[in-house]
Amino acid sequence: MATAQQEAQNKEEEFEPKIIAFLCNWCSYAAADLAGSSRLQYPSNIRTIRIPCTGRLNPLLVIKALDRGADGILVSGCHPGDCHYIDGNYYARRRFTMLKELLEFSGVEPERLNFTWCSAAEGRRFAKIVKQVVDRVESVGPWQGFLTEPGFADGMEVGEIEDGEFL
Amino acid sequence: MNKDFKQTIKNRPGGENLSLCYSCGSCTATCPVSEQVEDFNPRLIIKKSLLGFSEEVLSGEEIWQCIQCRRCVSACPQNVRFADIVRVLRELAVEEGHFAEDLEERLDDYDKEVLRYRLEILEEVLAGDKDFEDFSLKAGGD
Amino acid sequence: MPDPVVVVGGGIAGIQAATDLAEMGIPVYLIEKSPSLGGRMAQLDKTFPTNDCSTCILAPKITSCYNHENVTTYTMTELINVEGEPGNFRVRLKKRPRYVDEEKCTGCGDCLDKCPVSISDEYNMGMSEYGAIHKYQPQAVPNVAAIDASECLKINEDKCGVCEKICNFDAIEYKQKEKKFVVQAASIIYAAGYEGFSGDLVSDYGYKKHPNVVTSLEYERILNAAGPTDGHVIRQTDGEEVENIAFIHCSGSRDRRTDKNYCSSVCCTYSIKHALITKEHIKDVNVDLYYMDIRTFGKGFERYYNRAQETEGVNFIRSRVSEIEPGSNPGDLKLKATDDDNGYCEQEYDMVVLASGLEPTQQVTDSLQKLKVRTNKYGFVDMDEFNPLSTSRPGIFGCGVVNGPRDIPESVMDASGAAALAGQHAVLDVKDMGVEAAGDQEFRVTQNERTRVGVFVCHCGTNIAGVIDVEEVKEKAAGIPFVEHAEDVKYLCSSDSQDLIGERIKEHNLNRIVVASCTPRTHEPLFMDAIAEAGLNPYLLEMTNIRDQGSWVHKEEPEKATWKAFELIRAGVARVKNALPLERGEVDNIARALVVGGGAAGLNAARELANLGFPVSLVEREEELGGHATSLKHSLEGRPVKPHLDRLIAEVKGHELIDIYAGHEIKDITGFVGNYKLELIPPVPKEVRSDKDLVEIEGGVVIVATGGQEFEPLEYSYQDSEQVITQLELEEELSSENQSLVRDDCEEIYMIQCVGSREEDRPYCSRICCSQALRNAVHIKENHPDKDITILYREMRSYGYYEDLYRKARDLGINFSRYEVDNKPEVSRKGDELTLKYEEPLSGKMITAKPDLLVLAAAILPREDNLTLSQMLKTPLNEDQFFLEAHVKLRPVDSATDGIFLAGLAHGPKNLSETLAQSRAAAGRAASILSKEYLLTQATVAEVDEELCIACGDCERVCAYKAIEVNEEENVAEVNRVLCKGCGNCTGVCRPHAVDLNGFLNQQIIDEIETLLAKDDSEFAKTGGV
Amino acid sequence: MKMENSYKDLSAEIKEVAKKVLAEEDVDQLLGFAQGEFSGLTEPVIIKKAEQAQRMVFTEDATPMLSKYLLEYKEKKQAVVAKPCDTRAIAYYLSEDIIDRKNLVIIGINGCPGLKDNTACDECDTRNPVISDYQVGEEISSAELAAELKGVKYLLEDMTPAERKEHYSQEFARCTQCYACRDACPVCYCDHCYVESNQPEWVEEGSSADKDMIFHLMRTMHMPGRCVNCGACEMACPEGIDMRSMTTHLYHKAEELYDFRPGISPEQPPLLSDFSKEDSEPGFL
Repeated sequence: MATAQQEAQNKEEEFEPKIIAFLCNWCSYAAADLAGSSRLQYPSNIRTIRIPCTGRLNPLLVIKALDRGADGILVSGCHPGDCHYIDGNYYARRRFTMLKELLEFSGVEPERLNFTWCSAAEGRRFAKIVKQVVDRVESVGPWQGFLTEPGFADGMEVGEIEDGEFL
Repeated sequence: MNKDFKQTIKNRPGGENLSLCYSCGSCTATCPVSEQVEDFNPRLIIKKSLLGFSEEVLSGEEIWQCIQCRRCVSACPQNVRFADIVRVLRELAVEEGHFAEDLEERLDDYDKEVLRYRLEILEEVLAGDKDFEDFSLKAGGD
Repeated sequence: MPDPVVVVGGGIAGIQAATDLAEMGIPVYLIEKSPSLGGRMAQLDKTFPTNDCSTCILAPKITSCYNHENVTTYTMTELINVEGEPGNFRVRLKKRPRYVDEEKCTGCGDCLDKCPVSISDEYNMGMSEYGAIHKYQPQAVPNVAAIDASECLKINEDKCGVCEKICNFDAIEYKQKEKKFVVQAASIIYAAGYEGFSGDLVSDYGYKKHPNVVTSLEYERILNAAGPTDGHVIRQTDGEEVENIAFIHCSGSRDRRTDKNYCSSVCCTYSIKHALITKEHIKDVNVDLYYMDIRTFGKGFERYYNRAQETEGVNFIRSRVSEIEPGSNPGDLKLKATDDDNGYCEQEYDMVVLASGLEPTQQVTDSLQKLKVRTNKYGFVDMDEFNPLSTSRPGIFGCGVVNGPRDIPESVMDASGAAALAGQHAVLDVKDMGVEAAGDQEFRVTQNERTRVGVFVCHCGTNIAGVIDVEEVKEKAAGIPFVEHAEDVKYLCSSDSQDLIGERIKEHNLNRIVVASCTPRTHEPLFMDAIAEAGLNPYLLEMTNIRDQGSWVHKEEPEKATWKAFELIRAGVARVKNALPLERGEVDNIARALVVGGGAAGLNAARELANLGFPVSLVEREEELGGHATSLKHSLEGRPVKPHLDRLIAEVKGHELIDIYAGHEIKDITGFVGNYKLELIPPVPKEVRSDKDLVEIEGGVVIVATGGQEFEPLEYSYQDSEQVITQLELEEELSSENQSLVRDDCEEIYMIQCVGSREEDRPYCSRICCSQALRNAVHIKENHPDKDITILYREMRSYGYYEDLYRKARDLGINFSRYEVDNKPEVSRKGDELTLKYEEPLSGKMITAKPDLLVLAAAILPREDNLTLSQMLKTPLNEDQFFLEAHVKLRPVDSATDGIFLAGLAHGPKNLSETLAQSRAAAGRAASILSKEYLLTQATVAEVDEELCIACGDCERVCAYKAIEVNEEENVAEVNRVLCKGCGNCTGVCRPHAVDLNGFLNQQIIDEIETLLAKDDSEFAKTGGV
Repeated sequence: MKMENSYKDLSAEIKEVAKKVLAEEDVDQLLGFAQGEFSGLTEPVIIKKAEQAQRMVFTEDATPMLSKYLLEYKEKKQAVVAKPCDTRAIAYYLSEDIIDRKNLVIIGINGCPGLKDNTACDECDTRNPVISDYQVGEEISSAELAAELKGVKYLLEDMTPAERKEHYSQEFARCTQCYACRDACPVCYCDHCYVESNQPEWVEEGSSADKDMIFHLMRTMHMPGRCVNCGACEMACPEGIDMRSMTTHLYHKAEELYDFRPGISPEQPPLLSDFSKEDSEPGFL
């Protein structure tokens, strides 16, 4: 029991990143299952959300996940050309590229935004990817939000408004 | 160009399968002579015969270089039997007087050369550096 | 209910045949000799020419076939014999003991790693090992273990028995005996597949002697990420990554010495695939292909070949390899070959792959003979080219490689075609066939109820409970908002647990269910049925995967795994609380086929459908039926075409279920699967024609069989000389009485191949020209031995049995010379004297001839009006303007648009026999739709909120299925529920978020995200773990 | 000193063309700018009679995007005085087929001199109309344009991500989610905006700076392949927040990665409902 408490305490200190993984039903989710049936071990930090196709994933959902405090994101679909729905992942690729550009531009560390492909036969690759993603996220530490000091405007802005020309 | 050349060969015992050749090159690839003598190319000899270049084939030296080991015969996926075709070509060469005086002695030299090569192999084998497997000489024919 | 059909063989061909029949509403017994379905295709890594992942495309097909209500699968079962006659066969079967109870085993795999014995892994071609008790493959369907009796200690020496001790389902039955049983069947489809063979017997390739010489099937496993080397291309001898690799084509094929003179048809293209994928795996690897003729004759294969050659830097060497010897370094291999210029050459490699050919197993050939089915000299089914897929025994049909060398799409075509034929014996009563209408079952109305979630957590024996503290998870789950009832169960998948779920639903009046167990990919249908049984809408279920993606992958972190399981359940509750009761819509389906085109393809498709009992409307633009086939003298096997064509036309004309609209042009096509409408222009002269003359016909499906056309050559003096004709013209010539062109004074005949094909502006192979030229040449030579015939070709593509025709032609003394595309023969004409000059590449000789007749193998072109037709049908063409199939491998006769099927030259070049086979396939596929009284839409389809939609058209642009379109009048996007596949691509792109995807609503996903990231874990984190 | 047309010349030309259009084309109305009678400011006006055209002007304060006003009266046949950026917005409408070309008479401004205080104008890469029926002013040659753009950096381009994060933390602290940026944007024209939706609630209530940031990030993700970089959003912001930097960044990325510039032709399919199999995968695993 003591050890249990010990563990529990350590748990508070050490950083356990929370990673939201959006996996397409046909390839990447299947790969995750294969990793399981092959008993490959990977960190327990990912929380999978099953979607029919990466094309389903509206970029706003990723922003939402970060807003709610996800330390990292993983989006994985069928390899380009393998999409169960013909070409959904090609569209997704553009959306995510734009999303990644925007978020990184505004200061989100690239390590938190992980997009990749994984086929139903690549259980090993899936396990590898999860490890890799967890490492990447750990390397940049806990996610503190999009802003350095979220909260209400403090006094100093008032001055700015005064000498702004828009009044 | 001699259109009937192909047929002439096919009419002789041993030449029957000439036209079955689809030029895969197995004969040349397995031929110990080709391995040593650069211009000796059974695939090419057959092709030329099929095209009807009788003059060139019969007057040439190549047809006399074959040592009749018959590896080509066992290697051929279409049972063309080059070794036998060569014999037919030799007959025709003689009949058509392509057997020049000096050819005999040149062939002698050539045979000696082949003999030397064979002894060489034998020595290597006896010396234990290699065994026959490495030369994988095997009887051909079917 | 129609009579059942037995399908022998659970490979891709058997699976396709079974699925098509089942979809027609016919009960199917699917017989597979190995422990799981999938056959050869399941062993492949990728598939040509798209390099699709084989498992990815096959697995869903296997599962849906195995789960189909009309399919009964018998694994480890073989066919002993067959008595009776078509319509009433008695099929005797033998089921080998599996020593594992298929009902009880859940595939948990506990036993697998405990088995002390290790035997070579058949699935991995013996390159790895598994226990005496094992699963044939990781993703085995059925997902059940099997014991190899010959190796099992318990069975042989009554020792061990550890698997029995470990199994929590007491599924192990060492005492199991072989079962013999009989099933009644209307007809039988034989799809037993093939073995790969290497030419090792005859060519000195040292397979088995040199460990680094592998066969192509072994290489598939080596390339595969789930294979023995995890997809690393390394040598067995030293585990070194390969830097220099050779592929040997025709290893055993096209070889008289193996008694397999035929061409295996697939090796060229799969070797190119291997080359390309090897290049993907290893940067700057050197890849050499040794070949005799490159036979990339299939649809899209030539482009694949060009890509390998031109952009991927694969080296092609035109030579057979005579032998493989040990190389200078241990493990290396020395190849002896011939190169074009210098004759003998030798080259060393790290690894050599033998492109082994396709042959029927002796076992298959024997059992065919036992079935009194005539086999040909190669042991394949002996098939009448005018009646493909039928065997010599009525009521028994062959599909896949048992019919001869074939690739996957051809096998799939065979399968659907065989289904169309087999179905005709099953006496369908068209109306009561097919899936019964949806919504028969009334579900409880839950809309206005308070949300009451029931959570069921599965132990899966120790699979989950061994790592995750299931009781704790259950307790915590009970505390989650909205949760009315939480319970943990040892095995949720067992049938009594299903009942238990039902009872609890009634007891607690639950209206949402969360099942925390294994993967929804395999078990969702099971639990959906379970709650539907209890009167709850099956879409009010959420599954959370705490085994495959929980306990199995976090063995070392039980506490975290437990916590994760709880979080997933909590998120599942959040997600399911907003789930809507969904229903599959019903759409009326017009039980009539519309066949466009009255050539061989259209006629045959119409006949088969009518014979199945479906009314058909056949549209032909010409007054006469028959199409191109009318100008063919003889088939490629040399048999007259006319009698067979006449019989076909007579049958169609005489069939009471077929209406013929000859001389009718298509004006417009509207509608979608289930109800297409064709507007026809009757053969009324323009001036007198009025709109009321227009004919309108309706049907549930459309079969496109509009044929192709022959290329009109511009080169080789075709335009300005009588003596230069095309192969098709030659055929007409030969069929006409006065054969003016092949008169006696016509002594020298030349034929030039690839005229207009395989060129820059037409980079595809016309497929039939080589065999056609051979056939015509042989025909002439046999009747006029004196004539001197020469065929100038680039690659001789006499695939399959046509290789025998090639050999025969050579035997008859027909001359063959190659030419290079960048150095074409030159033809000039003085008066009526033709002069032909060409360079023979091997000898480098310039050869001049004065042919009396020059026959050109003109390319097969797509019809010019393909584009207009495709626009009317809203289904795309490929880059060569032939109709594009929905999937090159697994849906070769379906167009990209539901309910539209393709047959014959409209789909791509193919010969008469292949056309007949494909049109039967089209009929089979069409029947699987026509047999349904209603078409069921998917439940999880997109839905548009008209308030929000701004009609920007993004959804319409991204939808691959034309399932959502902007209604110009209403200015909103509208979803066609029949066509929607539920991919959600529209939902992903929609700017105002007006489109949402049922089952995956934005709100649901957001709730899931928010709950997964909720922070209130304080009390739970302190405890837990095991 | 830029070498484009003077406001004076342009105003004069516009008057003339406007009269011509109102006289010759059967348009219901013409959208342009005029000197406000009382305010004296440059205001958007709807002109229906040729004689009214006399009041028309084009000044450095002609900030509003008349292209957006077009959507208000879709069903009417309208003429519009269009800055080059307006013409791009219009081309974009046409690519999405939300307005009928037959209902439009576009008076495009060549060599646009730009607007006062609009930083977007300093980066402007489209100084002549991409689509028009009438044109005023001298075209500015691509050479001149190139010369002007030489070395011009776009907004916040030079900052590091970390600096931007700091910067945005300051900026968005001032945001009041008044949606002026959205309302001013010519390519934002949904009837119901996602921010006002509460089922699902994309942007949660509460006006803390990070929620404001979410609003802007999400808004920006509606923009790739649409934003024509006109700067209207920034100009409209009562708090002077430079949120344009986000859309502008994607504007340039789309060009760099996909060679895509929004609204350069009515035919081009929108960026995100199109793809190429060869699209790059920057930073994918």
